[in-house]
Amino acid sequence: MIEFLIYMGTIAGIWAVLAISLNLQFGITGLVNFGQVLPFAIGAYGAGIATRHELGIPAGVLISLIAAPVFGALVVWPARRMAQDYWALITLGLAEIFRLLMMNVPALGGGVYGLSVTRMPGWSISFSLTLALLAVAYVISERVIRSPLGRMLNVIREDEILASTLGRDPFRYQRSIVMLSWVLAGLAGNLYAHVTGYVHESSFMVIETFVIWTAMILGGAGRTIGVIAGAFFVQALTTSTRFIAQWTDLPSDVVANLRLALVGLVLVLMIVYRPAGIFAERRARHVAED
Amino acid sequence: MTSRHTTSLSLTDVDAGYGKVAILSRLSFATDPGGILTILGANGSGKSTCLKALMGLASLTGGTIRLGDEDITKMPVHRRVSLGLGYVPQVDNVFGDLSVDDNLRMGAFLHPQETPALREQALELFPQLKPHLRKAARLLSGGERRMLSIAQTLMIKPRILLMDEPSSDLSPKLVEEVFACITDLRERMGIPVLLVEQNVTHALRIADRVIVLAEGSKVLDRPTEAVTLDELGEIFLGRHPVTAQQD
Amino acid sequence: MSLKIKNLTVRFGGQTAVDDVSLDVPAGQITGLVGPNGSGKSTVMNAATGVLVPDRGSIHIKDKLLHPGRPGDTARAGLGRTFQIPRLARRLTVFQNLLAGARDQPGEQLFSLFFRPRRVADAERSIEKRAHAILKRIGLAAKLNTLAGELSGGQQKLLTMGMLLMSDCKVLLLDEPAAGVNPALIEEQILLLQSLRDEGRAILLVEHNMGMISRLCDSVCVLDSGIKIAHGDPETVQRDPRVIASYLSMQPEQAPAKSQEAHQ
Amino acid sequence: MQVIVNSMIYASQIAVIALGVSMCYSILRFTNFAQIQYAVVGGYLLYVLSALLGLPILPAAILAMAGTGLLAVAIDMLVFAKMREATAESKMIASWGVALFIRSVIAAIFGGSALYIETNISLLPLSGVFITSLDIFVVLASLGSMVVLHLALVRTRLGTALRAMSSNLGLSRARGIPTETMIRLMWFIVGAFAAMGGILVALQTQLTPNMDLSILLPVFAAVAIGGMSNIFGAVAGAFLLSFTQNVLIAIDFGSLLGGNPWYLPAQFKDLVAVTALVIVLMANLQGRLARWGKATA
Amino acid sequence: QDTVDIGVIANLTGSNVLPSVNLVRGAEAAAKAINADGGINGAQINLIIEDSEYRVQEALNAATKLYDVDGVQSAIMFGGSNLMIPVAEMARDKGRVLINVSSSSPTLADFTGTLFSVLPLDNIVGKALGEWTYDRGVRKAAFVVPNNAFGTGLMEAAAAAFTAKGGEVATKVAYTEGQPDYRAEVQSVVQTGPDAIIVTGYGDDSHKWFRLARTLGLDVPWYAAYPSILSIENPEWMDGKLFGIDNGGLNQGPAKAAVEAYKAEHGEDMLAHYLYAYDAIGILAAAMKAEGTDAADISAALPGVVPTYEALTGKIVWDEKNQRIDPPLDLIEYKDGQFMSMD
Ligand SMILES: Nc1ncnc2c1ncn2[C@@H]1O[C@H](COP(=O)(O)OP(=O)(O)OP(=O)(O)O)[C@@H](O)[C@H]1O
Ligand SMILES: Nc1ncnc2c1ncn2[C@@H]1O[C@H](COP(=O)(O)OP(=O)(O)OP(=O)(O)O)[C@@H](O)[C@H]1O
Ligand SMILES: CC(C)C[C@H](N)C(=O)O
Ligand SMILES: [Mg+2]
Ligand SMILES: [Mg+2]
Repeated sequence: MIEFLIYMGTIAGIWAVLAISLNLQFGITGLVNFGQVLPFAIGAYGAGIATRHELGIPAGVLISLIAAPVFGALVVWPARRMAQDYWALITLGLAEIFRLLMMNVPALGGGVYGLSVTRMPGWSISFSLTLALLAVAYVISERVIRSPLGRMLNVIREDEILASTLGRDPFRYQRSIVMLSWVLAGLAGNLYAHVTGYVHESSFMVIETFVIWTAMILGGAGRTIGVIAGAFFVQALTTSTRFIAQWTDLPSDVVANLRLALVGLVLVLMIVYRPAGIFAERRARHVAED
Repeated sequence: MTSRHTTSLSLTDVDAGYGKVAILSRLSFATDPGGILTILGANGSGKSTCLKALMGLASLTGGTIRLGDEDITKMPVHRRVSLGLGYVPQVDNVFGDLSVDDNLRMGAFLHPQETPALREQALELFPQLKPHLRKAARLLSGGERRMLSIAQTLMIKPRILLMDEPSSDLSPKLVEEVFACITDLRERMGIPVLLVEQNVTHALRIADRVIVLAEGSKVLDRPTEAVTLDELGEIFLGRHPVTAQQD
Repeated sequence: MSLKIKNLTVRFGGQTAVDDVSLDVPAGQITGLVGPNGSGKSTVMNAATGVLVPDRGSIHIKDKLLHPGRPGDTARAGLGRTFQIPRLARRLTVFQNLLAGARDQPGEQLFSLFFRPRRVADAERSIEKRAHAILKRIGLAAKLNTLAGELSGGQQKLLTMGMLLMSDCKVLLLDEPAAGVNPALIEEQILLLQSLRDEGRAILLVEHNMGMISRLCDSVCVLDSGIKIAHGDPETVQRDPRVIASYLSMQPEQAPAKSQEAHQ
Repeated sequence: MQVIVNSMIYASQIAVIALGVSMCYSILRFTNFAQIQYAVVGGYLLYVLSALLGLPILPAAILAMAGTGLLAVAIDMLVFAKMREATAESKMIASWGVALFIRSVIAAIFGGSALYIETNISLLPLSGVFITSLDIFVVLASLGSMVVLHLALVRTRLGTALRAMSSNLGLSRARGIPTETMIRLMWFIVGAFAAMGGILVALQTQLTPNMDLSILLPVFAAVAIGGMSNIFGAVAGAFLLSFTQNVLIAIDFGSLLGGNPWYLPAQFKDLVAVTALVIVLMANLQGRLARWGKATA
Repeated sequence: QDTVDIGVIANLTGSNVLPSVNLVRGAEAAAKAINADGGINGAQINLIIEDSEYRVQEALNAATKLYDVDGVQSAIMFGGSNLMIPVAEMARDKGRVLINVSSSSPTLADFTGTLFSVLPLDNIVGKALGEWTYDRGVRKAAFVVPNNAFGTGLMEAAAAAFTAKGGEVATKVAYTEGQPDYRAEVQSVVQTGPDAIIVTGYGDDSHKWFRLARTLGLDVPWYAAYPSILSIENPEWMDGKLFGIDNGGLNQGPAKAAVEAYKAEHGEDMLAHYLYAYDAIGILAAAMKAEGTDAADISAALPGVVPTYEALTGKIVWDEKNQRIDPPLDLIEYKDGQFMSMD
């Protein structure tokens, strides 16, 4: 059981890093990214490609570390001239393009057979590494949110024209936050590949992006602690329902569907009763001067 | 001219605000039938909130609102409108994504049959809007928006008018016209007006009665004849402690 | 620093909103811009600040030509403005909005944020100090932790003014700063603008409050349907029959008086 | 020619659903994933009414549309009405949850595998072009419904009121528009339209509980290309998307370039389509399409 | 100890649900038969069934739950290679047994000792299919498969065998699974004018293919790997047009009885996955009876018990990596609404 919990913690932790990364883009800066799975996939394939060419784990990490923000800088480019709704669809599209490329060009990502990756020996190591990455992500995220940078990103989220009449170039801010958060997501992807020992395009479908979104919104967009809680909540919800499902006597496929129905129901109830998330964004407080 | 309507809008001990934030506390007053009542007060004193509460657009936590004999405290907004409450909001006062023409049509939503006639009347009052009929309202200039909003409200065929700073953003010439129109409505049809204004001199010129709000409470309520500018200045500048000066 | 607008023309579809307008906004002076509703005042301001790309004409600050359509560049060149319909970060507090108004903050750079925390903290402290001072001047001291979106209409106007003050810009463009602001605070605004002028800033003021225009402006430019119809000192302009006909209409004294005694 | 026919057919199927998504977006300002699930519900209702209860297709389809419309209204009352003030993203996630719930319930009732609705299809005797009577029906039905919806939205007072609500909800109440009733009405229309799309897809292909996931991308792509809240744009987008997909794998690039026949491998179809979508978005074509939509309206 | 837990991982939701449902039913039938027969040295088999949602992450969650929480020593799994490989990695690390009842990626041969396959990897069937199709007189064939490891692996093997004999490949279509419409793909096959189509794929998609082929007038024979997993769209149209290679023995003996019993009980045709799952549970039980119920015991016993096990899918022969080779193959034709052996 304890191993199981450690494993669940590892996965939730990785998802939490992704949610933090998404939160920096959306919750703080207002960039609607529907392709958050892209930096994750880039990171994972970084590990896969390194293993395939026998470059070693550090080289793989380096690939992810560099490739993710570079892609980020390219992907954010269209945001310069475009309403947020469109950027959302562009990121969604680019994530799909990347996945379909990996699927259909075996020379790149192993095609439909995927790539094997050196697997981490034992859950406790992957768990510790995950916690370390999560801690780094937490610190970075908090530092950004509680700084003048975070404040200006918030202004950009509210009104880009306002930000530019205040003398800022919103695009430069968006670019640097995308690059920063994609580094985090890329590292999470790399770690994930080493945890599962295998990368395959089917792990990076659009639906995974929605898992990350759900975690962020459910936990409370805008707050680091909130999105971490959201990630753990979602993971707990999807796995705990497996235990509930075991108690019934119905045919197994009906049970499996009812389990997902329950997940959907809980999700809806949570969001209806806490639309701002488990931990809603807090407003900054300053003390009055007298 | 005699007033054909004797409608009066009254608040009794109203507490209102936004969600859990309380803004107005135990506010009571009533409009005189066929009279112009102006509400003055510093920025943030609760004037707009008061109008919103009357319309059902703010949350009411206590007190009652009556229109004539009818208790409308819990009535949904659109029903109040059909009873004749016409409201010109201070901000967000047009349908930005709709064309000016569609905005006007929506003003007459409750009177589909009379839409063309009402639209003609509105455009007569504000001919400046004519060249912009096909333009999305969000592209209008500040003053043009205000005109559109007032026009829209008049198309409701209100039996009582709630106007939140109708004169701001308007040129001096248009301010005169709008105020003339307000007095005219009152004279011709006996429509009572509740007027929120920062333009104190103008407001006092047409109002029959003045109410001053401070921090959500009524601090003065008198016929216009009994109010002096100096006294108002003092209240606005906060030079003397704000005490309840009921008459 | 001064602002020069040369031969500005802006068209929206078939409508010429601004028609070949040139305007000087010299340093140390307040220049008024008035005209009927829809005459193109805000449009001049939008073109000058790069929010809008003009069809013709050029904008110069201190004789340097600005690129059209780049509000960021314009703002960095030292130009600050307010909007007629206030633009604010609605889900940020009043105080945060003010802080965001300040320019060139080291804490906005990722590098200094993580590697020069001391510098960031120092800068932040001095900005906060200025913000507190400004907060008092605009009468919002009690509202510092209120969300900007939850301010009343007039308070939002005041806050945008405050943000502009935080920016410490040399050229200020104000679009109807007094609309919706209560008389007492208008007095305060007048004093404020006077002191800004005396510091040598160039100010362009769009306002329908003629009292304010008369008291503040060194010169006034009048637009009608996008065309400049008069230019001169406030008194002359207000006596110009064309201005009276299109903009001022009857003088207050001639207005049908009801309860005249109220404002004696 | 065949390519155009194919594109038309596929486009009509997704356009009807895309229409609902864009209507929902333009009025309630959020991306409603449940919308596509309503299409699936419509398909299953048709299955129940026609295949199980033996009703003729046409009345069954009308009943299925009405039923789905009512379901959409019910879900609004249970879920979305409680979160009118919430952010668009919260509503989006809620709609995701709703979709997951409905999908799973359908699967629990009907099983996860495909169901088929039998129709009498005949190949029309046209030389060189393959087209069936069902294809003609599908194209006409979707075109017809789009025109009706468009007229209803643009030419009527209720349509304008719906647009007014999306622009400024508070003000529309203050103008006497009964907003809650109107929203219900909109959900009914939108649900019924989704059902129509689902029915067309079901007649042409098959029903599976998770078919929403596979039509999700083309539907959103169509909506995006056409401009999120422009109804005819969505239709134009659907056509453009389906045309790109079909043309690209039908062109004999090899012969064109003077070599052996060479076609783009089918597995690149999606890749190419998504790439085209992204390019279109980046080239800001959606604005142009939207205008085109207005001009032809 | 009176029960023995065995895990079953299948995608009961998501796409391709029907094969999984068959698989679960096969496993349940096997467990029931063994339990009725006295169980495993007295202990009853208890199946714990987990859903993989056809998603990698959920498959991993399911497997971790089975191995770590329920403590199963062995599990059988249905899923594409993309789901199977990470689970196989996990099983190897934990030293537990995993029986592959569906995947075909060659990588699966790398988990010797923890991963055992009860079905032949698809290169074997593919090769036989390609050769047979040529022998039946087809000279120009179009290939239509789902774009996954199973489909493309099979296609490559079949195409290589077919061209080696001198056949011409008209076109190769690897379509995305679960699309609502394959009109464009079918059209592109029509354009190349093949003599026959070499095909594989799951029921829902094949149904759409057949229907479109019929309405668009594509009138050539189909040669399928595992025809029994396809879903026939229109029996009259298909009559005499579908041939294929399937597992030996489906039409006789115990397998035939199972097929008929299944039809009687569930009112629909059985898919081969039922039989593979049945066999998977069968060999696990045999191994446990022989050596014991620990993973190590099972792993050690399996290669020994398999050669003598009476499988529904014909005799099981493993290579040194515990992958199935030399499967008995049946040549099948679809006639009068059913699949018939052609010998
Ligand atoms: N983006 C736009 N698109 C189309 N027309 C516009 C746009 N912006 C302004 N206009 C039109 O240009 C004219 C000038 O507008 P502008 O906002 O400059 O007026 P203004 O002088 O500021 O008026 P006010 O005193 O009412 O604020 C108006 O008729 C307005 O409708
Ligand atoms: N949406 C809101 N949520 C919370 N508080 C609000 C909201 N709108 C206004 N307030 C607060 O309510 C108080 C009264 O606002 P109101 O708009 O009624 O003022 P007002 O008298 O109309 O001022 P002004 O003259 O500036 O328009 C203000 O302190 C303001 O901060
Ligand atoms: C036909 C089946 C028994 C095997 C096939 N490889 C599958 O994945 O389903
Ligand atoms: Mg107000
Ligand atoms: Mg203006």
